[in-house]
Amino acid sequence: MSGTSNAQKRLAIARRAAQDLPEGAYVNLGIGLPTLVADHRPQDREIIFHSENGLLGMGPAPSPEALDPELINAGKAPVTLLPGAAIFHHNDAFMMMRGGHLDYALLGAYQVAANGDLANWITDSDARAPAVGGAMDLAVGARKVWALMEHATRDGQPRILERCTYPLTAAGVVSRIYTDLAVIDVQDGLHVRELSEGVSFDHLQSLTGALLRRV
Amino acid sequence: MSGTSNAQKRLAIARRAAQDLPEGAYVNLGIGLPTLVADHRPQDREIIFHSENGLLGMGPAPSPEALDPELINAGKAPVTLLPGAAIFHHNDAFMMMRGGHLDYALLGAYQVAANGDLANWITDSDARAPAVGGAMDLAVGARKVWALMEHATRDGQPRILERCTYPLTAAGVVSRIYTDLAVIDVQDGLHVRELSEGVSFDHLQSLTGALLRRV
Amino acid sequence: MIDKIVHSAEAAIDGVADGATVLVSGFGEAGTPNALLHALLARGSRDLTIVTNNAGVGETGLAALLRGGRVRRIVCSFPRSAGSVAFEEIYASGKLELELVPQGTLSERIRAGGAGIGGFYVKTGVGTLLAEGRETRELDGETYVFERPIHADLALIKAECGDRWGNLTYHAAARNYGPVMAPAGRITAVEVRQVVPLGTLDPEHVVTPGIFVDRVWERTP
Amino acid sequence: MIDKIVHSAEAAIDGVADGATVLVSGFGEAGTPNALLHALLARGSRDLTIVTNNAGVGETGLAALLRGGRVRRIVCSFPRSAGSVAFEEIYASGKLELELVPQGTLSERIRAGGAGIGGFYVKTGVGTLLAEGRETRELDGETYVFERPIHADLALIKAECGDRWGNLTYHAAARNYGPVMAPAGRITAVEVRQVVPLGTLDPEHVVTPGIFVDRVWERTP
Repeated sequence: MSGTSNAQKRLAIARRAAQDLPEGAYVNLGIGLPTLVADHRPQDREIIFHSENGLLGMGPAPSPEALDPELINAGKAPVTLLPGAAIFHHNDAFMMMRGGHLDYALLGAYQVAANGDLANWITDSDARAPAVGGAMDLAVGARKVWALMEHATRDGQPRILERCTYPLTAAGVVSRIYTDLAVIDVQDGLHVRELSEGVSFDHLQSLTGALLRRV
Repeated sequence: MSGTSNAQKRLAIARRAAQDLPEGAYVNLGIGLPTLVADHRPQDREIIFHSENGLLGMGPAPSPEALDPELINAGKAPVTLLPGAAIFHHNDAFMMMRGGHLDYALLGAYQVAANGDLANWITDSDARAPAVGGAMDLAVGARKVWALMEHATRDGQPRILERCTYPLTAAGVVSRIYTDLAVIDVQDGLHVRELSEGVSFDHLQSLTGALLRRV
Repeated sequence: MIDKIVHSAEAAIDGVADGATVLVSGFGEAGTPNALLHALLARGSRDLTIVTNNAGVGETGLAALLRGGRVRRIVCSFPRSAGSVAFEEIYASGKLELELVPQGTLSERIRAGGAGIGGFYVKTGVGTLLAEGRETRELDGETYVFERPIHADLALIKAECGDRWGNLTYHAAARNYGPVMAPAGRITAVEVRQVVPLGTLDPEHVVTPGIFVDRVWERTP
Repeated sequence: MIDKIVHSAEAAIDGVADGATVLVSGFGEAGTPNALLHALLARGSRDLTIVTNNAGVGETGLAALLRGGRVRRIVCSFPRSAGSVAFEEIYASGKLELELVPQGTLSERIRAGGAGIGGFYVKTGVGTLLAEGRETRELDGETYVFERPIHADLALIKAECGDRWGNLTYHAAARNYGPVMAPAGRITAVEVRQVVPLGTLDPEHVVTPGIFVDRVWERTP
């Protein structure tokens, strides 16, 4: 699988998830894949993007001349502010999460389980220093958590499982999964809401480590 | 005792306490008698007055034309702001107290005990609805609590006692008492720091319900 | 298009049920959303729990709601103050339940409600009547009392300027509880002096970000 | 006259003892007080506990302090990030103790330190490695984990403007931890882009009131 096609896959996932965000939603985009969603905001809707470092109402990436090194998102990439934006301190940013004020957290994931368990902060094979950031706060605090991920590992192993094998970020929080192959609702099991073009249900099941149901 | 002389007494207490506030002190003035301290700020020192409703750097009462009904102190009286003032919300105002950031709370008192116990929110003879406000937060939070009070009740009963008979606001918090008759340090008992003009130690002791010591 | 602007006080409080818990901003008469309180009275809401600093002055706002017999319970720090005649009479008649809370603890409990804090420990009130029978705990050699968050169905707030995303600024000491209560209401309704176009408020100067606000109504003078 | 302005980075951090706990503001490279961190390095301070969001980038600021072997322990939410080479190498060598804390919990623990909160309960981390063996409690049918405040000897902060009373404003996302950490340091030292005369900052727009600030230093470019 080429690097390009991998980037295209990720872009397609972001674009697909962006379409399901409703008008007026307050949305946090996790670092990595979900960040791409900001560039695919549906033009017919106002959606307010939140950043854990104290921003609401983030716009697209700045032009080079408008770049402000102190105006960055959670991934430390430069951003802009839309009219109506607000700046606040870190504690208020996390109060928005923990207090249940965010409608959606779109998070990358290593693994998601059929019961909604999320593993996205550490693997079992990484000897390096750990980092957790805001992953746990978001997973627990947002009203809805969507996982955006590639359906399988690069060597074809499932990442959607009966039980996560990596340490959890939070238990039972994911309500929907967007992958390059499908959109899957997580509620009392896995319900396939949509298959990507050219993907069969049986093929999807073969790359999934838990029982899938048709909607 | 006439109303006027009572008002004069209270003014004298406020003026005396004001003289002991050091340069740079952050000071909360409780409602009632302590409020008068604001008008007697020593001219050679900058002292920053805090109000529980979200102000730091209060100045004197406004001229009639400068009056803003939404710029008031804890006693709901109109105030002004000095250059360098700051406005913040209620929770930050109380974080300043509870977090130990205020140098002084100058509080009115019904009773103070020789061990520093403070009673200033409710008496034992008041059938009306109670009110506590910020009294307990201030008493517990400020680094130093000074009680400003008339030395005895109107019928000559002591208000400085071995033990408070009224319900406590906080235990063991008062470090100094300013009355119309004396200035008394509270630390392992009561130590008379200063007698008002014309007041003898024996007279003071006769109006005090706990043992006084000479410094 | 997101539009949190509503065009009447009635619309601002629409949907509040009898028995609701209602946060009311204000300290003294600064920052008190009297027009929204009057709308609550006009709506006929009853059996309310009101969480607020003072219990009303004169016969308007909260005092009118109390007089109307609409309040079952009040959670308050300084209910009796200059002009609180309505409260005092109704309290004396035994028709009103009062939970008296130290002011900083009241504010912190409201904040905890909006911030997803399950409970917290403070020293305020330890050894007093207000902590009698309450759960305490020794932490680093000092005694603390356990406090729980306050959640509300509705928060009523007065602010200075608001935009259609719900961003708010305040004026002077009218700020007080507004920014603390806005996050703690399931519905947060605000009466503002002025609705301003989106983008008018400097992002650096927004005090309450719109995420905490549901409805903004420009008070008719 | 109150004057919190100091004229060198050395003066800003004067008095910090070896073994101190130091809060360091910043998220990524926005709001990171690198000049003050370099002063700490120059001073020779060692055996430090650093509480901060990221563990330094490249070889400047916190990374330089880490390279210098001055840090015994780091309390951090996202230590490993792009460019955190110094941290990763020193951590791998076993010479650095790491306490990993979810970001919102880190921020809330620092706030609790400055706000006189003895401890609090959050849901974040429940059922994960980071809550293993920790005290938990059921509240309203949900499981919470008990968290303690963080107090510090020194808070190092970067801000935009400051005056001689210590009032501060910030710029954009460089605000982050500054207003949270300022109240939690026994000494709070700030590097600002610009010192402004008292009265320049609008009281409505002050973000960190001067009561939380001890020393203000205008960074030399």
